[in-house]
Amino acid sequence: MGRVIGVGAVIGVVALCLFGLWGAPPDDRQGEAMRLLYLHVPSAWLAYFAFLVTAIASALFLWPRTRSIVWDRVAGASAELGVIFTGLTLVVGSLWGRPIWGVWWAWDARLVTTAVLFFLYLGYLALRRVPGEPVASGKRNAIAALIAFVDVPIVHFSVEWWRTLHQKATVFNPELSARIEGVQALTLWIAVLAFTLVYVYLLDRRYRLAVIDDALAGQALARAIRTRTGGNPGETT
Amino acid sequence: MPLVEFHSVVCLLGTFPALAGVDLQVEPLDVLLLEGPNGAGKTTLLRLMAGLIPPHSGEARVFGVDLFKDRRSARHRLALVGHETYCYDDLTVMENLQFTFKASALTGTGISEVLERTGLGALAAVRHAHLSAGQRRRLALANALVRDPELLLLDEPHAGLDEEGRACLHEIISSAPSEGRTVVLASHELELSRQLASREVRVQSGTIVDCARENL
Amino acid sequence: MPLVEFHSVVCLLGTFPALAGVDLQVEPLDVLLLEGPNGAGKTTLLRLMAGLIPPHSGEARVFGVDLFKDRRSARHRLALVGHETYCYDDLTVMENLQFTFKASALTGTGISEVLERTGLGALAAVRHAHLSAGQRRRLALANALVRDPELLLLDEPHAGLDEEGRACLHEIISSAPSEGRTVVLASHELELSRQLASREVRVQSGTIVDCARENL
Amino acid sequence: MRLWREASLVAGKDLRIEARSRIALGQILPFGIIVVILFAFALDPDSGLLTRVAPGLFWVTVLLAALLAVGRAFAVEEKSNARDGLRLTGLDGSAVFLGKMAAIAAELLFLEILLGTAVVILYGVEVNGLLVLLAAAPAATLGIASTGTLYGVLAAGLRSRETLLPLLLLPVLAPVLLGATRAFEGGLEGAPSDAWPWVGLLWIFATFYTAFGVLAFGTLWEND
Amino acid sequence: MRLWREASLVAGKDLRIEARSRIALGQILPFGIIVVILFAFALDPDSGLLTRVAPGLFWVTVLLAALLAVGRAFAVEEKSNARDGLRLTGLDGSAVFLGKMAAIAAELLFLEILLGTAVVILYGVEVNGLLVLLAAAPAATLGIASTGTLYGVLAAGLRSRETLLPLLLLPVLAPVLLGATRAFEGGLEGAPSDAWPWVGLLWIFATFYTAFGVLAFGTLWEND
Ligand code: HEM
Ligand SMILES: Nc1ncnc2c1ncn2[C@@H]1O[C@H](COP(=O)(O)OP(=O)(O)OP(=O)(O)O)[C@@H](O)[C@H]1O
Ligand SMILES: Nc1ncnc2c1ncn2[C@@H]1O[C@H](COP(=O)(O)OP(=O)(O)OP(=O)(O)O)[C@@H](O)[C@H]1O
Ligand SMILES: [Mg+2]
Ligand SMILES: [Mg+2]
Repeated sequence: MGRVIGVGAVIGVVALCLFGLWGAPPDDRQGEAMRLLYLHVPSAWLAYFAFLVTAIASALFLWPRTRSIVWDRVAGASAELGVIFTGLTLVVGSLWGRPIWGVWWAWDARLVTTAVLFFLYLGYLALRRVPGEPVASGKRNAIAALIAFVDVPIVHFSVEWWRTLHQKATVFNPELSARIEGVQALTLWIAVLAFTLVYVYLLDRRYRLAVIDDALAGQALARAIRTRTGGNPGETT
Repeated sequence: MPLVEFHSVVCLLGTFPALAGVDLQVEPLDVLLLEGPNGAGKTTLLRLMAGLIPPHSGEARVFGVDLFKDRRSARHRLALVGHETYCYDDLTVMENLQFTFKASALTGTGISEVLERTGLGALAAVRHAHLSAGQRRRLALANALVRDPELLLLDEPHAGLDEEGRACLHEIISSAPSEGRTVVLASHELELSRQLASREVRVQSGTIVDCARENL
Repeated sequence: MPLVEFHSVVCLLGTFPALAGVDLQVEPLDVLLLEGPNGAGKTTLLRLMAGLIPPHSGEARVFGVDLFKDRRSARHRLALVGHETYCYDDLTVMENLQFTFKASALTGTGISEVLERTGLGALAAVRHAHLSAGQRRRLALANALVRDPELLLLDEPHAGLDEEGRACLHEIISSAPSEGRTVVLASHELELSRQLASREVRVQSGTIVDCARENL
Repeated sequence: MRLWREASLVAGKDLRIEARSRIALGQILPFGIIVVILFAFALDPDSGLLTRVAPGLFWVTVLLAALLAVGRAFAVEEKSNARDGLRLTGLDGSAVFLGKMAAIAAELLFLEILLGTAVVILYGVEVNGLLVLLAAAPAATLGIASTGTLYGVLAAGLRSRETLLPLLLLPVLAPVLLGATRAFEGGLEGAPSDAWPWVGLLWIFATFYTAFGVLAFGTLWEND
Repeated sequence: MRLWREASLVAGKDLRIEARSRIALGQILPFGIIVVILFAFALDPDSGLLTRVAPGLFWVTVLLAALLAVGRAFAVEEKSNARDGLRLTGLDGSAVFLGKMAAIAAELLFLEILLGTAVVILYGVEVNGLLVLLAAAPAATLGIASTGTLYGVLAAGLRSRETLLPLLLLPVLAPVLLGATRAFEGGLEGAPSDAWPWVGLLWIFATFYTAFGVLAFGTLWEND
């Protein structure tokens, strides 16, 4: 299954390159720079999605009946990917801003809230690194993730709430009518699909890595217990 | 029903198994002495009983409450005297005791009696920050007693106490059964403690080596 | 010449006269035991000898240096084991000892020998933050010994030590005279300490009540 | 009922410690005033700029002061391990949250009044829509206090509390900072219609985080 | 000779603790970046204002980060009363001063480089006179580190260190803030002749406080 998704992801990325670089026509106003859209927008959306997954997994972890280490791992893995996608959004947006707005960065609500989102989840990942007993630290992480998620809708609606340099929602706007058409729209959807596949693939990988990490930690613990009860008065850490 | 029931309990501090499979039962009105070398896990065991740290695996019940599910609801029935006082530097001895008393939702004249018993009467108006080492130890004891616990956990209560203080402590522990209190006592003062204990177990390398020594 | 010479020394903590006129002399190679009730002023007296706090009035000399004029220059000849370890949480036992060693401008193989003597060998690579109460006490002792002081000030070194630790301590104190070390020891473990002490004085309410008890 | 009693007990204790150590009055307030002066210094005041940015600077300063106040509120619990003692009393986590939050909010409100006066005097600000300010400030304060308490306990007990706290707290409070600034700008310019939506946002934020704190604090409080 | 050996011992210890706990890198730096972002946001950026005030904001941020770093440098000494241990070793007060100061300065310089890069990118600043900046920054850093260490020890051991420190430190550092800001403004505008006198002032300040620290620290360090 993981392999299938991996192959799909590779195909998606190749298709995205073909369409993004040659298939889709340049924009009337922005010219070639507009092609950055096919990286910028899907990475932003996947960042949202990754954080949503983190939030849902965290809620499931907090809910006693569904509590399972699985959800903590998913939350962590997804948040890492979310941070990467947010970082990509920032970098690509910044690269895009240079030709279009003439600056790398502007103090625009969308940009700032996105940067805040980035740091918020960096903080969350820093918190996750603090060691602790699994359930206890899992709950702590989950609460931090739920708090952090509040920023996601703020990022999305920032263009509606503030007067921004950044353009308003073209696809998921309040009227829910997309203002992008033709090959450009098709390319965008291909991009979104490719990014989603990449996300799912990496999530799966990262999750397995977490499982292996935990198994290793379990083995290390068993060894530690053996050395401890083996009459070794000191400790080995 | 035993007050404390531990079966192969493992407890981690960081990644270190400070308790590596502990089996222990404490029956009501026991005075149990925990002895063992430095770093054996006595403090960890007491903090675990008090619900301050979570167990990692095994079975752990205090007052019949499973510590894996709920580390809070048994707490109002027990008190812990740890290595530190759990008091606020800027409050006086009296204010600290009053806060504990009210926070435990108690009423009555418990405080003055406890001050008497721990020999802190003269220090009621002194701020915690100004107390000497032994005075702090007494305050830690008072702060536990004021809650009138059914289970009293004492972690090296002798350390730093003068003779008078030890006498107070002796009185408190020896009258515990008649007051309906169960005591678990970790101590390196074996001569003094053995006089008081009804049972003694040895903690070593995170496990319990039962000496099955029974007093009385 | 006595190593420590105090004449009617008064020492204030805040506005409280923790020492209210102390007369005391410590001769070279003495093992002096300070005993007395909690809050008597033993800790204050030891910290004063180490030059950590200033005297208020009277006459105070350590190694012949007047503490009113200079509290620093006698320090490299003495070491204090206080209630706390004086160590850094993020450094290991070994690193902490090495720092003290180098900061005291010493060279040689002192550290491994001291680790041996205090039974800390197995813990050399453990961070200070992770030590248990008794392990910290040993580290505090090691941290003082590593400086190879002529005058060793011990503030309740027994507290929290297990039997093995007490044996180490016993060995260290009893071999002090032969190593050219003078010891001042404040302790509530009177039985253990009296075996070691060559002289004993009682501290009470900030003054010294000399018992003039001479061992040996 | 019990919740209120316990919360007021905790708040009372914190305020008594504060009254005795005089940290907020004696140190955080002067800190705030110095920061306000430094800003003025750094911004080179000749251009009438200061009046324009006064609301933003005021709230940034409040935020920095809040960091100190929250840090202090949890430093108090760390000394002598008082936190463990508090947990042992069996107090409800929600009560501890509400109590500590109330104490911090009280200190901050007090601070804002004095700091606000200082800003008005130093930056030469004219106050027009006082009503908006009076509606916005408590909401922002509650928002800051509730998130501060929540994150304070998240970071508490961790060795690096002092420095981790700002890192966690500031991003979450960005909306409060923005809302409060805009509300104050509207209020000062006498254009309350611009300001009221922001006041609403601030109250929503405060309510949300307080409720969330009441629910979540217990869990965090118990963790090691 | 001995002074340098001892100072480097102290600096080495502090940097090793820092390397192990990763406070400066992992937390103070993100804190600084967040403050930079918050400032920009609070100042409502559409007017090209930011580029103008960037030097001031940069240095205010460095100052706030320095407060954290100094606080941390002395918090380390407070735990387990390590400060008394350090005094007992008989280390020279001047050596302790130089060592701690060097460690703080090293951390701050590192921070300034990263933070400066962030400001250049985020505020869209154009750097013209790099030489001036390179001359001004170390001077300002040494000034901040030396006064920080000096006041850090003044506040250390007092119960309320965390909150007292900013109060003591910020007023003294106002000249540094002013000088560094003006020097950077000059440097950025490519008008170095305006900037050099300020750079000189910074170096004078740094030299003065370092010398003063070396002389005075011993006394402060010994007091209780
Ligand atoms: C650092 C700079 C930038 C950042 C942080 C940023 C951030 C974002 C984010 C987070 C989204 C997702 C919005 C949502 O769907 O809720 C987004 C979408 C978008 N961005 Fe940017 N952006 C940046 C620069 C730019 C530039 C320079 C342009 C083009 C001129 C641009 C054009 C777009 C477009 C067209 C969308 C899709 C809008 C929609 O369909 O809703 N962005 N950006
Ligand atoms: N975070 C940690 N990482 C690794 N080891 C730890 C950690 N915390 C504690 N330890 C170790 O776990 C053990 C815990 O000991 P504990 O404090 O329970 O001992 P104790 O029996 O109370 O000893 P003492 O008699 O000295 O008080 C010690 O050996 C200590 O070194
Ligand atoms: N700042 C202060 N203000 C008032 N009194 C103080 C202050 N600091 C300490 N004290 C008092 O001074 C005395 C100092 O006692 P010290 O710590 O020297 O006693 P000790 O003999 O070591 O006692 P213990 O055996 O309990 O360790 C105590 O009675 C304490 O209450
Ligand atoms: Mg212990
Ligand atoms: Mg003492």
